[in-house]
Amino acid sequence: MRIFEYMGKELLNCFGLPAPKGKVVSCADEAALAATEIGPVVIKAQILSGKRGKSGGIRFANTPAEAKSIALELLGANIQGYLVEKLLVEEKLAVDQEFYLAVTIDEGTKSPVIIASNQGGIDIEEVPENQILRIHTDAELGMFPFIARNIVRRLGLDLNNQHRKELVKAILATYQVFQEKDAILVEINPLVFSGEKIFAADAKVIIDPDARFRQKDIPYVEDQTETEKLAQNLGISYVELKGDIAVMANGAGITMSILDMLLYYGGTPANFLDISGGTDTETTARALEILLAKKPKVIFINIFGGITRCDDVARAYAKVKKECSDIQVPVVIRLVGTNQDEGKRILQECGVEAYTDLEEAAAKAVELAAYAPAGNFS
Amino acid sequence: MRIFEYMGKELLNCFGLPAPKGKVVSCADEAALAATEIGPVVIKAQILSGKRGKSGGIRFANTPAEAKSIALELLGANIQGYLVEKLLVEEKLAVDQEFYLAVTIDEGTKSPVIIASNQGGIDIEEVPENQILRIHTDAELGMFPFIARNIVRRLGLDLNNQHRKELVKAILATYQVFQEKDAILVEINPLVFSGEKIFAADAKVIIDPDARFRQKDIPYVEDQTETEKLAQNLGISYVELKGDIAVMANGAGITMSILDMLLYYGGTPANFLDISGGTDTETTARALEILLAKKPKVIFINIFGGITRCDDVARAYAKVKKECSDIQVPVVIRLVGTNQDEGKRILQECGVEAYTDLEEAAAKAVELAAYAPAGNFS
Amino acid sequence: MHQQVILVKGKVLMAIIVNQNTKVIVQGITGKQGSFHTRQMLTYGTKVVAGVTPGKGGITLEGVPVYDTVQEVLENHQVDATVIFVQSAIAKDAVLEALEAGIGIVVVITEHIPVHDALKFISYAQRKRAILIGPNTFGIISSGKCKIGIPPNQFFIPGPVGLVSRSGTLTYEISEKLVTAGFGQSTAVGIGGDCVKGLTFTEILKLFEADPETNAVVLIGEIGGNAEEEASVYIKEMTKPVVAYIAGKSAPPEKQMGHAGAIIRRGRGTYQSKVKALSEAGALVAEIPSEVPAKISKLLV
Amino acid sequence: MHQQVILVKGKVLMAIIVNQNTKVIVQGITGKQGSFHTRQMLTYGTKVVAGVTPGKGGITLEGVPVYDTVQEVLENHQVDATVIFVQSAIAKDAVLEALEAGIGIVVVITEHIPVHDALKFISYAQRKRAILIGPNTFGIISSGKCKIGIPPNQFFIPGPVGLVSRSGTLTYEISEKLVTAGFGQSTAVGIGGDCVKGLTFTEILKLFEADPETNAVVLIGEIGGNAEEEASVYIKEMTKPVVAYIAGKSAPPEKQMGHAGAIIRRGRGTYQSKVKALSEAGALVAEIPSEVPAKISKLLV
Repeated sequence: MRIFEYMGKELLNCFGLPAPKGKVVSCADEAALAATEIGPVVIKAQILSGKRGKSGGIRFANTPAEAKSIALELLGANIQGYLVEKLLVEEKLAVDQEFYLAVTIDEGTKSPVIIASNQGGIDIEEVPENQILRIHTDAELGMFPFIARNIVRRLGLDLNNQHRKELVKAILATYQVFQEKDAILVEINPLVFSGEKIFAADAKVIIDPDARFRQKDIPYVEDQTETEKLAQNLGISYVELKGDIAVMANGAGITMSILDMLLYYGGTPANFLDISGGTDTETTARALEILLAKKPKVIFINIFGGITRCDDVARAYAKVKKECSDIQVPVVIRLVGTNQDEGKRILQECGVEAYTDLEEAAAKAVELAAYAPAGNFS
Repeated sequence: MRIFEYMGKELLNCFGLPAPKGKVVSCADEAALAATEIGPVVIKAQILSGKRGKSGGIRFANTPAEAKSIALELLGANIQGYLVEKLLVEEKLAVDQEFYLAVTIDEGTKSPVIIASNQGGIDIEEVPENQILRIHTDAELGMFPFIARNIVRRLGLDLNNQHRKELVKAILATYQVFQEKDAILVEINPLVFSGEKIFAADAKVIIDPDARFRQKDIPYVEDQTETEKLAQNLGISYVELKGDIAVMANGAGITMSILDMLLYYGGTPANFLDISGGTDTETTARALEILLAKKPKVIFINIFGGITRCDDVARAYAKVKKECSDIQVPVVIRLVGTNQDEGKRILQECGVEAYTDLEEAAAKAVELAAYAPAGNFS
Repeated sequence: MHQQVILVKGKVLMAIIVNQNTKVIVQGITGKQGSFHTRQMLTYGTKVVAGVTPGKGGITLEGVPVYDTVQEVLENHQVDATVIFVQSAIAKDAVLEALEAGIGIVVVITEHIPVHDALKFISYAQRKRAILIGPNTFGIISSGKCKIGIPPNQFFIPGPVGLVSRSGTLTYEISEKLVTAGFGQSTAVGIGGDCVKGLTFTEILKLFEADPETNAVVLIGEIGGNAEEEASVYIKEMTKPVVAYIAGKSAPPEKQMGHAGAIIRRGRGTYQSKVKALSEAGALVAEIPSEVPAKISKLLV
Repeated sequence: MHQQVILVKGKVLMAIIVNQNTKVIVQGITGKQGSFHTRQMLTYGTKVVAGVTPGKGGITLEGVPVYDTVQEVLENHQVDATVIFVQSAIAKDAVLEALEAGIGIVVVITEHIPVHDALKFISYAQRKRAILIGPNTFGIISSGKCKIGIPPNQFFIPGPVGLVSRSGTLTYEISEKLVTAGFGQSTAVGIGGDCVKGLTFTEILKLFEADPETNAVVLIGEIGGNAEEEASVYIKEMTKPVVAYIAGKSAPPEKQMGHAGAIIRRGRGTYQSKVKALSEAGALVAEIPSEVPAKISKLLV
């Protein structure tokens, strides 16, 4: 779960790494007031996307009047698909030096990794390999000041002691947010020296969604469409795509594979929907309604029964068919595994003949979509 | 640093193990008020000593009037050498079952150890070996619920699930106080079931004095005489004893050894004073004044110079001798090591001939004490 | 790594990690998943000797005695492996309980375990020199000998193909196609779907390379992470053929991990990168699942 | 444990833990204690190759180059051991820095280190298979070869007596008496005065037992703790004679640890318990320090 820049900065500040003086505002008058208090400011749209600068989401104002007019422009605007609801109005710092600093997880070494570079402020992917440090920590032992001192030294900079101490402090704070807040990424770009002090000029923090149960003080930040939210509430995974064949399957890997297969046969998937998180009849029926609401040309259902029972899914289909009085969209269903015979019988009663072979079913779905009337597809 | 029972209970409560309902009071009217609110109560003198029960420090009151009269009796009383300044007025629980639970450090295994017994409420040293559990934890890995569950199982009790969960919770809380608060001992005796709930009916918590710099929220609790405090402020170790030869030396081991030697030769030490924590002339002079103030029959100083310099100590003696116009008590000094010749020269100017052999000096101090006029010894 | 050699009536039998003598316990046996799959494992022939659910000790489930703690199980049974079905918030406690008690094989089925918890118990497993499979895995199944986990029983029959995968249902799908085409599996292992895992592709491939019952290996991967690229380094050295299938060719680029993730991966993680690495290492890459048995057939028949 | 065998010009030289070739660094070299004792160690002949004080890197102290980090030292010098003089609050960081960098011998002079910190770095040292001496120790001195720590130089000359102790000044006192009586020391080790320590009496005794340069051992203990009683178990097995002295016969009973401490110690820890255990194990127990050289004299002359 990605959180807003200002929230990430608050967390970092709790552990000793300050952000520039600033205020979060949600109306233009507040922005003007903040600029009155602070002086020349940078105004940053609080949206869950990087590269705001290139899309006009980061602006500078020298006077309260300027701040107000920029705020009026930004608030309510849509930047990179996100509605701007809040702005961070921050002191425009005199920047002496910029760094890149991040802590994340290296799946190769199965350990936390600190990434640092003295080439801050630019896209880190454009920084040459030899100017990027990667320091791994022991997952059990954690972080210590000596590790931060080693990083500072290896950054190879000619710093005075005060600056070194500030940088050590910043690294420790960043790691602590990572560790204490169950983050999977804490990224500060740039981390800046302004005079003798260090500041997090930006903050990208992603919290492990699986750890939210114990990070209740971090507010829930939404980054989903209405349909994705609906699916999440049902305990199932749903991602919207741009094609015309709606897909429902159980298991993330097989669902991904089905999307690939549809493309392989010349079709286009309308979504990714993995129902393995909730496989009873009721949940499956609700999931099916989500697909129907999107008005696809074809619905393709693949159930490989394990703990998911084929008859439950078949009953869900029967139920939705009855409730909607009829399902207009053609449905291709493939059932294998636990209670597959009972499932197929129920489907036959609804007039649907279930497939056994996955590729055959996928090819059929693509064929049906190709011949479906265009109007059905929203 | 031992803290008061009520402070230990507050810490335990923070981590999820409650104490019986209670109030800390420092006057009799407050005690009566607490009893009015709570009902029948137990009134416990808050002093830094165990075995309060046997010395009348734990009393029961059924009415506010009783509580008041007991409080009047206890407040200001001296129990086992401690002045009673505060009372803990606590609900008198209906006790269904009692346990002993402690977490401390096992120096043999170099790890934390949890000690538990289902024979609670009595002196644990009197409980048979085979009814005491000792479970060690990994110092790096720490505590986990499964360890607590193992302890509960091995206590071998026929408990219902609710009681087991309560006991697991109590063990986890006790360990957390030990871990998070830099305790060297957290001891609950008894830990009691009252109905479905568990309570810490007593709490003995000792905080590592070396960790006080990072446990600033735990109040400093004093357990020293005025002189011991004075010595502590000088950074030196001082313990009062009952004999008549005042001792100053550098190093805890050698100082202990000198006490033994004085006894060996028939003398009695008046104190333990280890100046190795602060060995400059000024501190040493102040330490010498502490000894003089106690009016011993003889002062015995042993300096084995290393980082402690013999000349510094000699100068301290010269300084005090001058300031006090004269030192009446005979002084036996033995100097060896760093700058010993300069030290001896300074002492000679003060009319003191320093010894080189420790045993010879110790024997001399005992001899002088035996022939000193009795009046000198307070 | 661990290669078990077992003598049964004078005959050497091999399998990777588990075999017909492996004694298994189920942590979280009384939950919905735990009890369902205990029944399935027993049906498959797995020697499930006990279960653990704190507070439920004393009962019997599917004929299997249930205990409150792992320690208590070990006082009463010989145990080689444990399978974890407990809910995600308490999974770390359960895994550490098993490791601390000295169990050498820990299979973590539970999904949605906080990754910081997984980092710690994986590190502790390494310290204890234990095999940890998962988390978020379907488990391990040595066909006809032992199943520890959740794969449906009917698609795993003895045969010459080793199978290693990041994904459950996709593995069953491919396994079924293999069985239909006449190829059983020696052992199938799920390394887990989370970003950090205990055993990796490479470690499993090494075991298959050394296993006399395995003649070819199927590797089922997904986009994201480095696992397939890292495995390719070892595949180059293997004498046994590898057929790979990678899911996610059409998936939109992952938004989440952004720059830092990219820095760690250095261009790896995409479908193209994985297929390139595997192909260059000599693996045959299937475009759709049904190509897998076809390629195996060419190699083994 | 660690027995170092070193070949110098074809001749085998032995010593316990350290010897004339041991290369030492000083962490906290620029502090009052660090700089004073660096000078003393250099005077004694110890090969002090570098020092570490964060923020002071680049300067030279007593001819010894100072660095900001241990890692940087290791890039420029060969290092066998480190001695820690940093203040107590940051001692854990310094010790872990040394251990993590792979230094095999860590001598922790610093006193007043929080015991929870000591527990953790001692455990980590065990994991890294490093020797940790202390904390709150005077260090280790192999007479005439190498001194790592703070004992005064003049009382340690080569000889047949191994010395192991919990206390600094008391050791110097006894060492001086031994030297006066004509007995030098092979090696003297302070195990540290705190309740948890890295190396224990027993581990040091084992090294002395195996050391051809040591003919007898002096053990200097104190009341409190179990260390002397535990050592007695091993002393029984030793072929070399042990003379012991225990300080604190007249000390008032310790108030602090109370019941739980008593439970851990089970009646051990008193002067009487220690003397009894040592005597029964065959050690000769001196009543006052001056009896130590007398007893050694009887044994060795």
